[in-house]
Amino acid sequence: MMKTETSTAPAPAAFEPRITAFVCNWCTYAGADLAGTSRLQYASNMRIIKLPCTGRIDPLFVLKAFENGADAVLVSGCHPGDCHYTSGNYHARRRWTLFRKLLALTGIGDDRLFFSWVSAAEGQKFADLVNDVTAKVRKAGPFRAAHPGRRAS
Amino acid sequence: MARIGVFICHCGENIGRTVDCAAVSAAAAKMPGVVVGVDYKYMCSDPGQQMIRKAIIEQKLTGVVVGACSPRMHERTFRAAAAEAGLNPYLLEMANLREHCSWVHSNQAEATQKAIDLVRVMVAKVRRNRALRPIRVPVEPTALVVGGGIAGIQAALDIAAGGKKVVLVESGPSIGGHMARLSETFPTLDCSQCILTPRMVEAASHPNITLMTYSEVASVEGFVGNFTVTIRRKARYVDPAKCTGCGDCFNKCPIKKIPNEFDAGLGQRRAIYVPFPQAVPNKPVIDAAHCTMLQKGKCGLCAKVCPRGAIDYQDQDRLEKVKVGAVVLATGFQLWDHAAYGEYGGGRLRDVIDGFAFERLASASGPTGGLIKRPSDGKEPQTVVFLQCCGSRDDKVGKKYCSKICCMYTAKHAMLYRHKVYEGRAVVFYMDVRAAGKGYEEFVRRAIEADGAEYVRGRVSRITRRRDGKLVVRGADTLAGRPVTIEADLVVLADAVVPRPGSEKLAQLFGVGYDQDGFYSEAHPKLRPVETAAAGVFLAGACQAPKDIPETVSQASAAAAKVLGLFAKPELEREPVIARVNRTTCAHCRACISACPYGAAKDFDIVDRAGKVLRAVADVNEGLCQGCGTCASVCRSHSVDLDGFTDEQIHAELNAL
Amino acid sequence: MKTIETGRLSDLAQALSAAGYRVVAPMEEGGVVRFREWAPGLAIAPGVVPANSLKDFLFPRSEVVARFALEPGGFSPAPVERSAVKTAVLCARPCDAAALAALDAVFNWDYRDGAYNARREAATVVSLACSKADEHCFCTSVGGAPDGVAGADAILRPADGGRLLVLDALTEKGRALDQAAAGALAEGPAALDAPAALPRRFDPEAVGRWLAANFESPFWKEAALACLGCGACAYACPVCHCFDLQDETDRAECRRLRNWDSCGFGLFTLHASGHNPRPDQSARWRQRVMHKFSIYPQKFKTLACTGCGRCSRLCQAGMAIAATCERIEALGR
Amino acid sequence: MKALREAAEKLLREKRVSLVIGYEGRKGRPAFFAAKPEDCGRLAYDASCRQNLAAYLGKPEIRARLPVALVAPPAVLRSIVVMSAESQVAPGQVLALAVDGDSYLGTFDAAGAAELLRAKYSTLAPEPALLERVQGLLQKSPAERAAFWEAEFSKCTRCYACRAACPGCYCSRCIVEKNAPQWISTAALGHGNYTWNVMRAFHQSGRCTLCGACEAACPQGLPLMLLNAALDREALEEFGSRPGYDPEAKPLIGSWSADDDHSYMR
Repeated sequence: MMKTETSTAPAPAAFEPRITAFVCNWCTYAGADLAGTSRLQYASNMRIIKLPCTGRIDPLFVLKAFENGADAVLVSGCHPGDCHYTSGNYHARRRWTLFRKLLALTGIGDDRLFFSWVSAAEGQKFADLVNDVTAKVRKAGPFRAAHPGRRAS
Repeated sequence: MARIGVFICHCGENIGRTVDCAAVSAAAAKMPGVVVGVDYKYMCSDPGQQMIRKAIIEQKLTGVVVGACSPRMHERTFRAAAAEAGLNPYLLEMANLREHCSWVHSNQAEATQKAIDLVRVMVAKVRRNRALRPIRVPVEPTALVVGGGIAGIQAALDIAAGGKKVVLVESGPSIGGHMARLSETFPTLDCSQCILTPRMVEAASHPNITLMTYSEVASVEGFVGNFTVTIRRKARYVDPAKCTGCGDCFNKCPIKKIPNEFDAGLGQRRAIYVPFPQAVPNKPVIDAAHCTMLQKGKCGLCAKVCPRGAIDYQDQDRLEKVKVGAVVLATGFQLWDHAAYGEYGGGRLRDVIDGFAFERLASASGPTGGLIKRPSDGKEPQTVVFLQCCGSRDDKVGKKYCSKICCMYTAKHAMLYRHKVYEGRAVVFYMDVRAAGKGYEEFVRRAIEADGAEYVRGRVSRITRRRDGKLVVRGADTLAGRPVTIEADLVVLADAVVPRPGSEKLAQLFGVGYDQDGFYSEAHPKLRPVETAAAGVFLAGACQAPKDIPETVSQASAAAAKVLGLFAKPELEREPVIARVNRTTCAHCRACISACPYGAAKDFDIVDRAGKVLRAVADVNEGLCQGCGTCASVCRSHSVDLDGFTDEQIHAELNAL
Repeated sequence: MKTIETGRLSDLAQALSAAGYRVVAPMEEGGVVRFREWAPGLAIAPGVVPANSLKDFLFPRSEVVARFALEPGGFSPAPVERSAVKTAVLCARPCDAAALAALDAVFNWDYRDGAYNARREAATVVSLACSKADEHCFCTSVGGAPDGVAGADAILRPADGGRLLVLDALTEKGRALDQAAAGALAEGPAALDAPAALPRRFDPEAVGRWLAANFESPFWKEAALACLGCGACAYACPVCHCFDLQDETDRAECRRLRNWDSCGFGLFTLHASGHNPRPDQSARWRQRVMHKFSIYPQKFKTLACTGCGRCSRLCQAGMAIAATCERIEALGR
Repeated sequence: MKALREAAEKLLREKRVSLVIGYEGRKGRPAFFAAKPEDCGRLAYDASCRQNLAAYLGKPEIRARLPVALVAPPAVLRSIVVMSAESQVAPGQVLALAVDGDSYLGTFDAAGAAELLRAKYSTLAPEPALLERVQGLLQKSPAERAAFWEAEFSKCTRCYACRAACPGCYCSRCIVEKNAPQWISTAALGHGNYTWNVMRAFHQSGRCTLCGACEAACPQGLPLMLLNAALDREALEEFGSRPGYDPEAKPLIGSWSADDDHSYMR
């Protein structure tokens, strides 16, 4: 990884979670934009993968994120009723209800896998969400230490 | 072999302040497939775009990543630049280093690291991008305008003037909306109906406008350029084709004591009625809930007296489909119900009224013929207390936001009252006076200085009714720092402006977002204030946020301009983000067909030369597909993929993290 | 004679492990007996033929054969660790040991497979003679025997009605192991039990002759109807050695994997064009039988089947290669 | 058994089907394919028959011989209904010789099978013992659950016997065989095994009939039914999903309701 001269980062000893977020283009991505335009400060641990709609998100994406070393995954899209594609988020919701059960059974619990509705108007909610998720994952510790879903090497 | 160019924008100081742009471009230059990695002060500026165009040509780039602001801001700009240099625009992606990074993080090392990651992800993606061609769909050059207030009327007239057809849908029996209820309008005090009614008549008579009053949107199908909207035409029980509006029916109707909504309940109407004399269309409807004929099957007087036999008690709601290419939502607002304020009488004190009631009292065409008489005993109030921010700027009981129009109409009310009751006393309680607008501040000064309205800065804590009918208003004068008690005859509350009931449901039908208060969300607060996230659906007036008349009218015209712009081309270019089916591997489980919100996924038979069906698979209709990708994620074998967000691209993005 | 009580096999394992061997032995887990790495406290279950075979420890189901680091310029080769731990396999079945000849042949044919041979040389195989056999066993039909010694470095033979096991070293490796284990072994007389009686069911040469001549026989269509095309038989087989090379990439590197593969999979022969020279399960089952009883013997002068019966024991659809051979032999008459 | 054999024989004699797929009387009850009326004497059924014969309906050689008949206990009947809801079984192409214990219940097409199931087997559910094991596992800590599955999945050799055994796994190209991109590592190790086994189970959401054939087929004895049963419970409790009772049913994943729970979403 690249390091910059101006590094004032916390001591390497401190565990800094890597969090992968899958968000829809119309609500949560825009909500994150709003957090930016409002200059709301939040933890820098999250990396966003933009998709058109939460309906596009295959559970395999989540497993791949964990496999590649994410300590937690966030899936976020439009509130029920707000989906730009009318029902993509409803389809996603049903999928996640089942999938999270499966992951819970195999040891990936609510401190690793997060779901939220964040609208384009909810910049503050997005910022709070990122901070909250980051704090929870800090507490949960590194995923790669503890799960068959991780990449061994 | 990929030849990717990475261009990092400082956005002046906006990104550069927190992100070490030089480090980011240096890191990018070392990423697999990257041949150019540079940073520059303003990438979106002409020299910046020129830098990209030049690199595309000279370095024979196969893909471009611009690390700058949000793609919602400038993706179009940069893709256009790429296209000018001969690169397919869909081979350019943006990494969001401003909204998602520099503006939200302060630690430079962390922000820079995140910026590098975001760029790496986009480089990985763009290496898998494929050249795409926009999809062309025909546009139905007819607009639907929902709401017949001044916003809807203005939008409809402007679109019609532009030579395009308009369907104007209004849920009430007449168009005109709230503006028709106003006495005079600030800051010029010209009579509301005098300026509005000609527009109403013009809208009704315009050859390009189809008026559908007493009608509502029932359902919506399709997408920008090709909506099919089902309108519910509510039963009027009066055939507008036969009715001449002579008025015999409502003059004879025996049911007389129904509070008239138009007059804020201060006046009364019959069971068959026109809401107000200047209504358009000026043809009555029967209020089924109150009509004894429709309720009990007795009476039938109106039918007897109607010279044209226009009365039809068998009339029923009808569903009518209209095909439109664009939609303007102009559903307007209503006043928040101050019953929630127990300390102000909880809505039970008859002489504590809202702004619309006062408008009707002051209106020459109102129930009192323009004389200010209080509802309880019809006496002329000698002291009137006006109370601003009633429900606004109060997130405990009311609303967080400022309703914007109250300061001005309260000043107007005080003024009108003083003009009509010379000896009367007008006291205005306010938190702040917000009079930003052409001639607005002057108008408020006039109310205070010329017309002697007493402005008291402070809140009213309690309104009680004394036995003699006086309203005792207790409050605080926060400037003088002492409690005040005023014995008033009438209190006018400037209730908060809130969206119309059912506006959420309508938004959902059109796929339009709305905020926590129910106001419709614009696509961008500054640069796309008229558009919504739903392509082809535009906003006008107070359904988006509290607005006064001039603002509403200008936004309505803006929406009309957007619609006309959309209709200027016979075909619409759509983002080529659409799903594709791999027919070789599709097992035809039909999950995608069930999942598709647009009916774009459908069965397809693979046939041999003789036309014999070999196998059935799923297929996607390009015209209908909107690119949500739900079909792709329900496909267990990943035989459905989504252009622009393919399996390969997402997989690569994840591997880059 | 050098003996050990059947119930005290873990003493032998302990002694070997103390002498620096990684010990592999059959152990029960979740109702399935499997060759696994032994650790103190684990009980050795010598009774039955384990679900997996010896080959797991010479030719693992997946291994990285090459690495490429992902660098600015592109990929560059990175080292692969070759681990060949000194290993003792206890209670291998004679049919497992017999399979080594076939594996050695193929992994040293036109190319000497480094990974395989390293593990092979580091492995000492102690087989356990069978005193009983089940309906799937048919080693005697393919040149083996319940107390066969082919491929083994040492053999344990049941004695005194199964109470004791008698150890005989057969090779240098075997004698070295014998030395290392001395502490766990007793010296004394023991009456060897009779090996399992297993009548011969078919003549592999007759089967081979018919196979070579009846490639297009309609027999195959119906013989393979039940086959669902999974890899259970091939993966359990001590001889099957087909593998697939897969390159898998993540952010850091690309790994070239060698995974087991099975001729039972449709993908096994699928061409990029979409054409598949073995279009259906009957062609794949035919390939499996021919490879074991015709093609392989012609090439390496040894059968590619040792009659362990794992494939039939594990097949969910009841496909049984011995039964198929019996029918083929009958067709040949 | 007599009734079953006679019914099968009749179907073949009247040429209503070209093949009857059942279980053979001999030890292990292997799959048996009766193409001639006289073969039917070898058919048998009892509780030891663990294979789900509907899996053969995805096999091209069998599809080439439609119409066929299957010997079908309730779980297999459900599989046939699911496959017909997913357009894998054309009406009349598959007949079920319904059996339960040692009684033969008649011959049905998919629609008839669904009626029979609704009438006689409306409450089929995973065995309580199985659900208890699921609950037991859920009561463990996430780390313990992870360790449990790490141990189990590490045994998986990726022979795909589970996939071959399952009538729901009829894809002509399984996702694990898609290599551009390769979402699921082909290595029979760590995360590859985890992702494979989790996705195999997930792809059965709202489709699994709990026949148990996958677990029975696993040479390594992986407790796959824990995953299937947990999903079945969730689908039933959250969405009232009962796969295999309605040949017109929409797929659970691929449909939605505005009332679906999302209490876990923030």
